[in-house]
Amino acid sequence: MAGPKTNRIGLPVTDYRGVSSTLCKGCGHDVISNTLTTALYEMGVEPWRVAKMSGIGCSSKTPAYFLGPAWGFNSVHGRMPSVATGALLANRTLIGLGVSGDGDTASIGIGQFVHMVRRNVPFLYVVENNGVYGLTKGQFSATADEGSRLKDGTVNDFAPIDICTLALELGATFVARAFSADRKQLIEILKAAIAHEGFAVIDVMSPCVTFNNHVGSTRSYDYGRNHEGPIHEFGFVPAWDHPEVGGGGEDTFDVPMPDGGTIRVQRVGRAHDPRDKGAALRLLHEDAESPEYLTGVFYVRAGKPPLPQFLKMVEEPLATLPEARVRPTRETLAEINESYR
Amino acid sequence: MAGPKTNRIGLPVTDYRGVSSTLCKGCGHDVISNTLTTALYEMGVEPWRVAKMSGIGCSSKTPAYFLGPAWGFNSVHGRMPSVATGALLANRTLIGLGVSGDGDTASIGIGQFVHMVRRNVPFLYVVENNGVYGLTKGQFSATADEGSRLKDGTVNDFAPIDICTLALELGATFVARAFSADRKQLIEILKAAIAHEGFAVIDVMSPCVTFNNHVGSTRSYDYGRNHEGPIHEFGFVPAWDHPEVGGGGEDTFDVPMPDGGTIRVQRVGRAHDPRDKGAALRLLHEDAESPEYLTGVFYVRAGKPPLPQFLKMVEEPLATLPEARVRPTRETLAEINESYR
Amino acid sequence: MNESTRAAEVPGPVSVNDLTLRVATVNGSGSQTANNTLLRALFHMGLPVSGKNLFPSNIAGLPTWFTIRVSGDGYVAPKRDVNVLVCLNPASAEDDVRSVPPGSLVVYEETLRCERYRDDVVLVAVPFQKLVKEVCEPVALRKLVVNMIYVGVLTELIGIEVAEVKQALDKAFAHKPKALGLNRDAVRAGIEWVRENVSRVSPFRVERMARDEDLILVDGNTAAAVGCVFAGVTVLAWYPITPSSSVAETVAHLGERYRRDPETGETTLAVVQAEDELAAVGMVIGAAWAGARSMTATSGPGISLMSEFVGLGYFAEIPTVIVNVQRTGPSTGFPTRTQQGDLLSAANLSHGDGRHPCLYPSDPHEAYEFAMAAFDLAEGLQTPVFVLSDLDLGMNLWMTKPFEYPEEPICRGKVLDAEGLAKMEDWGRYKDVDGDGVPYRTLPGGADGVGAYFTRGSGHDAYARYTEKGDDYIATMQRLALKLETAKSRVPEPVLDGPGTAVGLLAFGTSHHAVVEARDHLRDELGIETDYLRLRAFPFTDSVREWIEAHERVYVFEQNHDGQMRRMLTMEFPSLGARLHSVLHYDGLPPDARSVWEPIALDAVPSVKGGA
Amino acid sequence: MNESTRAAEVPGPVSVNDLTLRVATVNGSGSQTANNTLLRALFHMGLPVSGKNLFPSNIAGLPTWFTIRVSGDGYVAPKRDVNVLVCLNPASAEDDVRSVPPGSLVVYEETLRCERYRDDVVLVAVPFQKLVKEVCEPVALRKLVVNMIYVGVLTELIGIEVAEVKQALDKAFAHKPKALGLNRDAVRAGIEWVRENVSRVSPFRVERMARDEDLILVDGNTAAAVGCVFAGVTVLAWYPITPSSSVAETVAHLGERYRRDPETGETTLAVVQAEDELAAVGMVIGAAWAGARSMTATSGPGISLMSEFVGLGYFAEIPTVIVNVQRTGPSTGFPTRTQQGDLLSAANLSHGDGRHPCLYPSDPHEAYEFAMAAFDLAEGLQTPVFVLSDLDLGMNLWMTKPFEYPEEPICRGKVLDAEGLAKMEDWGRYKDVDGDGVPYRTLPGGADGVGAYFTRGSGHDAYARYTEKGDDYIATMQRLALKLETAKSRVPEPVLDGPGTAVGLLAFGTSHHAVVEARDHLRDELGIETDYLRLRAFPFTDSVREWIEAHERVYVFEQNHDGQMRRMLTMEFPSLGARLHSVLHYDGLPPDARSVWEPIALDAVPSVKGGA
Ligand SMILES: Cc1ncc(C[n+]2csc(CCOP(=O)(O)OP(=O)(O)O)c2C)c(N)n1
Ligand SMILES: Cc1ncc(C[n+]2csc(CCOP(=O)(O)OP(=O)(O)O)c2C)c(N)n1
Ligand code: SF4
Ligand code: SF4
Ligand SMILES: [Mg+2]
Ligand SMILES: [Mg+2]
Repeated sequence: MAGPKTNRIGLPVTDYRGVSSTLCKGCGHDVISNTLTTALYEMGVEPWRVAKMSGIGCSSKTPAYFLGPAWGFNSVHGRMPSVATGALLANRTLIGLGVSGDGDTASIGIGQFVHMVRRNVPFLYVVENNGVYGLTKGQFSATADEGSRLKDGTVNDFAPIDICTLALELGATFVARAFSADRKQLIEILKAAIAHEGFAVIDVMSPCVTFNNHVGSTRSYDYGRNHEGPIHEFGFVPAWDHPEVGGGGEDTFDVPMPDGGTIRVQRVGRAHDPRDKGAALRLLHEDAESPEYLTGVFYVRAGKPPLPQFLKMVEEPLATLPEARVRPTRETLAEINESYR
Repeated sequence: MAGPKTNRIGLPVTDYRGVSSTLCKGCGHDVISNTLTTALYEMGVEPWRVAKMSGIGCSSKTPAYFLGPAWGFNSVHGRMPSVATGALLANRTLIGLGVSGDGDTASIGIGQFVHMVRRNVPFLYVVENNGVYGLTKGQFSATADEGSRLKDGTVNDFAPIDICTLALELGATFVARAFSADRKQLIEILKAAIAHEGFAVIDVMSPCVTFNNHVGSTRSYDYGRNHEGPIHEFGFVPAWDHPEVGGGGEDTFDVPMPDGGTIRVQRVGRAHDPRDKGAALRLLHEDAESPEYLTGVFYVRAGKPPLPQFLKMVEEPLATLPEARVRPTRETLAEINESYR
Repeated sequence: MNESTRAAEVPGPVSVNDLTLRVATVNGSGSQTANNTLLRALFHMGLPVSGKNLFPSNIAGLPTWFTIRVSGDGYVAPKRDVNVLVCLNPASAEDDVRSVPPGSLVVYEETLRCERYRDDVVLVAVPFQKLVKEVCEPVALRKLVVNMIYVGVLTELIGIEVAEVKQALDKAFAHKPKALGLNRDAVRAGIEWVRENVSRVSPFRVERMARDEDLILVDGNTAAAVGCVFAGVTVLAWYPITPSSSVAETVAHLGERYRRDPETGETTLAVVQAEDELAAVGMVIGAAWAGARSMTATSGPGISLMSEFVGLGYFAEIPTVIVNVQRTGPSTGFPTRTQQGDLLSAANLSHGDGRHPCLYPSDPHEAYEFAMAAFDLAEGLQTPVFVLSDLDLGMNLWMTKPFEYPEEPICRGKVLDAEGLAKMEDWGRYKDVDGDGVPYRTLPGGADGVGAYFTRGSGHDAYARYTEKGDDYIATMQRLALKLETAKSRVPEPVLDGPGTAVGLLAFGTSHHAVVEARDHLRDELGIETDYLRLRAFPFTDSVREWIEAHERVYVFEQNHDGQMRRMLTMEFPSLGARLHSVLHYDGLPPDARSVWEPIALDAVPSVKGGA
Repeated sequence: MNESTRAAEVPGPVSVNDLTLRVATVNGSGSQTANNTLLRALFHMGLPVSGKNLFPSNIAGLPTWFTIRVSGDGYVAPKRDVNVLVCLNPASAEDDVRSVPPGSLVVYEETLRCERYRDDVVLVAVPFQKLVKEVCEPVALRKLVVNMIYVGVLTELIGIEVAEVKQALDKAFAHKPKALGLNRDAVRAGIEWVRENVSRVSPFRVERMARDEDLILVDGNTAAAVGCVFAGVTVLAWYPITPSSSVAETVAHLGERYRRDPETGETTLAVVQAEDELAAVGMVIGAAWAGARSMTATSGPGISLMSEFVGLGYFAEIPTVIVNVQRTGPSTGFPTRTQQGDLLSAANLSHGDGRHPCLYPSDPHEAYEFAMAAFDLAEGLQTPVFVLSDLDLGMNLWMTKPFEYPEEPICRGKVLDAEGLAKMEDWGRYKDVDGDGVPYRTLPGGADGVGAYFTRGSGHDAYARYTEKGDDYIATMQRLALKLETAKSRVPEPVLDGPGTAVGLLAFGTSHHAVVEARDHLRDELGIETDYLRLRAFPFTDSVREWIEAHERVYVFEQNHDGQMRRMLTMEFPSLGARLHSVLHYDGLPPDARSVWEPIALDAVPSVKGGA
């Protein structure tokens, strides 16, 4: 009798699921959790190597809803970046994966976000962006579009913070945007981000069905469907599928990833080349003026050393180094004492 | 016998000075204090209408060193923006002027800075940027250039936060950069900023002679002198000098300011037009790649309503409204009670 | 009795005006309007009622319970035992049904088949889903409207006056005539279904009572918000956090309504939703410095984040009001459960020396009064003041006296205008002129060019000049301590009873309500007489000390694990520490009387026994 | 006696090995090396010395004083009266000169003309500026080198051994031969100038003493840093703040030297300068969660900002070490002055219930030991632990026992690897297996796919599952409280003396040193015998309670206004509150013995009088 279907490291998809969600039915965040499950399963990520981090919010609850056998840390509001930075320093062999909300990232958390980007912490940072604080019942967050409306008619007067532009400006080397309802694209983006080394951010429009899915919202499913503008069509070809250069044919171009995988972009429509930062910035600045909601991988660049490499840390986890490697010798102490005599 | 020389509101320059500085001799910050004294004097700003705000740091001490008869608030580290926002709401007739450091603004304070920009608080925000924490003895701040060196040889590994780019991205309507040793330009920029309505930020390279003025530093006087690249030559013509359009002749163009004054740009060299945001962003992005240190007014735009206007607040200071305007009537309370019966 | 109703041997006769009714639903299902309709109808029958909403920290889909207590004796603390249960949530139905005592009335959606679980209760199986189809055509609305059917069912079963239900509905749907119609129909359907299908009389019923007092039904957050608006708050900055958000939202809402000039559209109340609590408190500190009456509202994690700024407010002497609607901590804790857990943090907030006045309202009327008083207190003392409410007070509906219009004008404290300043000789921002520790301040922007000073959280002398001198520092610290002494004569006095016996009970805030009932129980059932002091503020007044001194044994009843109020009392009255004994309740739910009387009764105190 | 020296009637004979020497200069003038040379030379003469640097909160240009006390009796607390003064700062010269008692020795730059101010002291006018020109050609260096001239002058005047001065110089300039030469010349010039110009013998002199003990001279921040590095810290995140920065900087520095493999260039110590204290503590919490031995160092304002995260650490049970080098608060306060002012804040940090272990080192040796012990304690208890040092301990140089190499291996506490986990039945992250409240944890990333769990600051049960159940919460809170009980057997015991008399003195940290001297004074001069308990940790051990119980009157001496330690003791031992009396010192300077004995002597305690 055949066992359950497994992935390349021999695990069934159930190992990539979590406890059942307590979010509202139809919440965009649940779609993202499911997509993460699929992407992690298909990429054959070892669950027990993953540190799932989050802040506080509906979005921040979701790490409990996928990848059960991983290590989870639902920390405090807006401060996931620092906690994640510390965790990845303690054990650089961990695969850092964070889920945050737009309030958690762009309102209370923007300071830590900025500095995490600067430090190039090796981390996949997913923003589940619904333009509101879901968990506290629907107030505007700092990513809410100017002029968008709450259910009760309240209009947002302030310009939104654009997570992607900001990340690009600050030197992030993987910057993407997606729409939770476009699962197909999101899976490919997630896979590419998983293959990336260093900091990767994906800003995902993730409608809040309870507080921000009405007419007048710019984060509703309808708005997303009507305004999504993919900047390219692409797929991720993982390393073990042995992507050859040009393997996608003449109508594609390839962006190789450090893990051996490849982002393969179709030469149709805009066909944005994600290696071109200038073009990415131009796209984003145009986007800011237009109602179109651009999705895709704006920018990817390999080779920038992530934080542990910057600090020239040993390869092994600091967390479990034996005493001999962390406590200097008796002679060293004698030398130190001597210097104060 | 002639009295002392006075400005257009009849005050001597001594009214624009503060207590004597306790900063190191030669500190760039002192130059800025003096320049502020001059600019405020020449603009005829009423000292007692000014709220001088700051955080903590050598730079943040400086509000005590100019404009003695103004109201000062040296608050806590990195949080000047929130304190200033509150003060300007309490009394919108105050003229908000803040001095902060690069650590105060870009390290601990970047979150509040970002949100202050978004809210368009009517405030002139001067960053005295020396790339280090002066007051705590010279550690790198978040604006230190990648690869720059401390005196002891420590190299900065992280990309700097560019205050101007960030402010522009976030919708600031007055964005400028200066070099404290170039007093002439700084005065003009300060005057224009004072004339601006809404949030204005000036990022001023202000060398720390004690900790960051050595060879290898990118914030030293020498570095500044060798790398300064003004993006235009300009002057500010105040309203009471009745600037006529084209009054500067054919070799200039004018940018009118809401108070009736005018920024007059010479058509020489780069002659950047500060009304062109796209050009400003391009300049800044180019700058990021080049060692040149661009100075001048990158962007100015009038007409965006500052926060009190956004909130449709009464014109008078909330701080001193009489009871009748802030306590609803007995009838109103009865009505409220009735609604809970 | 028809098929829908099964009854076991139901003990005892019909009980009137003493019942606890619980509705078990799913959150996000819109049952709140139905529950409030019930509560309001009962309230308008002159019955003492209290309503407690127990909801999870999520938005929709998890079990929620709404519990109404009707107590002819006037008790408003919850009771552990429920006697009327409405089961609509399949997820919790079995547990819910198993939890009630024998003889209870259990109303349930028939498909839940609750008859499987109990045969010692009165079971009423109602075809809610069927009924709602009949009265509500729009399928999308049925989820909401079904709730009104149980309102109808209960109305008929336990004897709620239909006219009062109608009036409550009219109020709830005043501006939504279509919804009103639908909901009325649903109620009627519930009533009729009972009339047609249930013959048995419910063992628990209600009857109109005559109420002398003029009362309103309101939650504590709304009450505090009204207090703030009538205190003349001019700047509010806040960051959303359960259970405090509705304080700020209501202030903002009232501001739109009553503080915005209908003609010019201009407001005298600036409201900013800040990016976090550090910014929120920074804004109100800045605003207060510039002369606004400013406030913020938050809960536990927010209090922690406000710590640095509150120290600045203390040391630089900036008045502001912080409403802390406490929830179960530490850390994120239980965001939707109640606690009196930030007593120590609030009073001692920030590094270094310093203590902050705190007010402890125990019902909405006091939430209103204390919120208002907090502004005068803060400006009078020139220091941050906390109003410590909690989730139970803040988010539940309470019967309370109507808000009274303030008889005193707003008091801004020692604020000097140009004229006042001219009269002062040798004014110094931080000079103690009156011997009460409170200096005179000027407000930034005075247009006359005088009275400016420099504010800082670092060392400053009486003239607000920078200093690093030890003597200046000592003088400042002593003056600040003197202000706390001064505060004792300005904060609300405790409400006390006794000394009459050797045993005292001390409580505050929402812990009060369980104590009221517990004292009656101790006296009536156990023969234990107790005195009672209800604390209303920190710093503690001399009357608190004297009252404790007059008792051999004082039980401090509070809602936290650490006995924080007992600790605070011990710190302030070190020689009385031995008399103070903690009685604690800290499971996150509002305490019942038993939590109070049981430990006291169990505590074998000889003097009490002798007195019994 | 030549012109340079004027003497009044100098009372008394020459005093040996009992003097307080103060150098008044300008900060940023580079006098620190000179001062340390003096201190080190005196130290190497076997003399008990202490050095206190009093500096302003700015970088250069303001008055600074360095004070060395030499005490043949071994006292290291400062003394109020200075008897040897060096005046180099025009801004403070007059005040400085006027402040010394008659008979003092005053050395000054001749152009300051200090002879104008006093005629009852021994005045030595030195042409420092002239002399420096002669020995130091490079004009730019003169500002620095001039300081070594007073070293020479004092050496000759009070009898410091030249060989020891030379050795101290050699050490200071070991890697700067050119500077060494210049400075040597300057010292020699000072010595020679005295020989040629001053005939009068100084009224205060020093002579070599035999020291039994092997001592080192080091500041507390360095000592704490060494302790952290030998504790095996693996992640340090910090944000600069006076006076704590040098803890982190020294850890980083030692890390570069001793924890980076010279061959591979790889380090086992990750150091991040965070963007603020919120981020710093967040990083160390994250690191500790993932299994690092992590730490941060900060001071007052930083403690306030760490509040929310420390609550998370407490509730989610994450071990980390926070070194708090206290400075004068509240708010920004006096950043360059000392205080024991964060006792309450640290122990009670964060909203909600919860208390945190705190260690109180009183000298560098203990700073080293406690910093090291803090890691084992934190990991042993799985909770954040504070090391409460202060500016006086942290930034001044102290004679102390050399650091002892830890005899015990690093103890990571209850950490399970795959094997350990396999042995545990039914493991739960938050299950109390051993009855001590401390559960077993696994470390993220275990490569075997077992032992993963979900950490959160919201409600969780014994298996780390999300919960909103009251019972789960109560169980957790009680277990956390039990951990604090467990901590009592793991923290350093107090050092105590007595019970012998009815009067006890209780102190901790740097307050200790003044008490040592005060007790001798009370006994020898006033006939008052006192017992003494030096507290070393919170939670307080039973021995503290017993010792207090054995005394009628206990003076708690501490450096803050509010009597925070007395308050903490009162909270923990409510029945003993009446015995505790505050003796306070809080002007920002390290306390002297008089601050202790004077109030006690003035306090007319009958029992004490009787015993005298
Ligand atoms: C310090 C602090 N402040 C406020 C809160 C309350 N709070 C919880 S979640 C949240 C906002 C969440 O918004 P977002 O990050 O956008 O997540 P969403 O719920 O929309 O997915 C807030 C304000 C908190 N938990 N902690
Ligand atoms: C909360 C807090 N953390 C740390 C400090 C210590 N501190 C004072 S000033 C300063 C940095 C100042 O740097 P910057 O803003 O660049 O000003 P500069 O001194 O360079 O002008 C720091 C870290 C503090 N005062 N408060
Ligand atoms: S409230 Fe909004 S964000 Fe939260 S779970 Fe519901 S739909 Fe999702
Ligand atoms: S340390 Fe640097 S920034 Fe501070 S006053 Fe001196 S020169 Fe200026
Ligand atoms: Mg959101
Ligand atoms: Mg700086």
